[in-house]
Amino acid sequence: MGTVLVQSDDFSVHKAYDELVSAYPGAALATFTGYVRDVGASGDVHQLELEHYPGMTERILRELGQQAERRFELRGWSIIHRYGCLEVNEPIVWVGVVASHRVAAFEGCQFLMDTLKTDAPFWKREHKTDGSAEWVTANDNDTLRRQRW
Amino acid sequence: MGTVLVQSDDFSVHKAYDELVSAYPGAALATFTGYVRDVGASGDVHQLELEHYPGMTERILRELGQQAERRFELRGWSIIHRYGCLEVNEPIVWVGVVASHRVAAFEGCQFLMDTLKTDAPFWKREHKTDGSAEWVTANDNDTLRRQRW
Amino acid sequence: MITIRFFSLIREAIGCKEMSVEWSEQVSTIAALKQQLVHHHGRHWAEALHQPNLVHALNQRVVSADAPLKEGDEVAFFPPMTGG
Amino acid sequence: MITIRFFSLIREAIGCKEMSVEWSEQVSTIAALKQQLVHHHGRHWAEALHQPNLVHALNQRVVSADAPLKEGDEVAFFPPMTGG
Repeated sequence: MGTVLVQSDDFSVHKAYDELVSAYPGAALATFTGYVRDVGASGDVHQLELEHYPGMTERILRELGQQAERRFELRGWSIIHRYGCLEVNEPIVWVGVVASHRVAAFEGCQFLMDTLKTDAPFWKREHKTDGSAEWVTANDNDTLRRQRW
Repeated sequence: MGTVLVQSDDFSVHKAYDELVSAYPGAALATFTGYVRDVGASGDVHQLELEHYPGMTERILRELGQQAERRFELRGWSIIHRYGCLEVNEPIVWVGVVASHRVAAFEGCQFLMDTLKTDAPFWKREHKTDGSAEWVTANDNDTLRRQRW
Repeated sequence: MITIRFFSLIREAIGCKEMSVEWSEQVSTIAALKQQLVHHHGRHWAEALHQPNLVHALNQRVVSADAPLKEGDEVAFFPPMTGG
Repeated sequence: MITIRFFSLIREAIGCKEMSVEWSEQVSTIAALKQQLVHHHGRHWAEALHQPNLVHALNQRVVSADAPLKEGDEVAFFPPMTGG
């Protein structure tokens, strides 16, 4: 069982974590949080803009979660991903995965991060300190990591 | 830079997380938490007892953290491991790892969990619901995972 | 009608976010729809829609260019995703 | 003096947590120390200390049985670790 949240508002990593733990106690829990970096693909970043495809995003994330659940025998999982304008140091994405054993928890969490990078319809644009903005281009390493699964 | 805590008291996963994030903002953060399961290696578990080798434990965990830091170019890491008598559903271990990119964060976190399992001098004894107690024996899979690194 | 949505770089290049076209035999696949859009609009559209790494979605699933279209479908064009 | 510590199953089997022995040429390696302990104590000690998967630590580092000992060293015997 899993939950997907796609939202522009900031979120509490702790609240998301507590919800997972209380639903699935006594297990192994792996999490990943990605934050906005001040140095992006194109240099100094002032703000990060995330465009998304409403509807498709939620559907893809839910499908990836269900795939992970079957494949790694997860007890529970949760994905939160933001869109809109994000400030440096704000969280972009949080993935939490609960399994009976640590290897499954780690693999489920990595699978979700690797697959959502290439499959969920989000597009990043970096707004730089000099006022210019640049779309981030897809990363070949991400594509390769996606293919491993 | 990392921190090691070896203690019998319960701890706050959120406090540990917040300390890492505030020290190393704008990055990728992977965490793992292991909880006491109600079904252990030998059946129904009532309590988990963890014996450790004071001094050696802290030293080994610090060395593993420093190895992970160099090998995966981590920005920061934190390991908390408990000893003594733990109740079902209580956290045993927490590892948090901060890196510039997600792959390094995941690998650093997994490296620490895989290596501390086999290298840090802790021994688990499961106290069962029927009043008996049994030492947990080392797991061959854990040894194999240790050797991958 | 077929609803067409454009995202990110593609949306910017053609200056359009969403449009509709009548379904007909001439737009019975995504590739055919692309041809018609390029034919009706200008050079910017050709450049944007002929990018080798263009991704096509049909009813919110990524598909290949030969995917058949029917009345009421939603099509989207966008560059490779960069979330996470 | 050499301090010797026992943990977990080993501690339980021999009923001893910590002890000290005088350093001498007869206990100049961990293997020799083990022999002496078995010699001075009984069957329980022999069974515990001759386990094939016994781990030896010297001054809080895991070492092999041929590690040399010197005055003031701390030696520990225990089964494979099961933390995490």
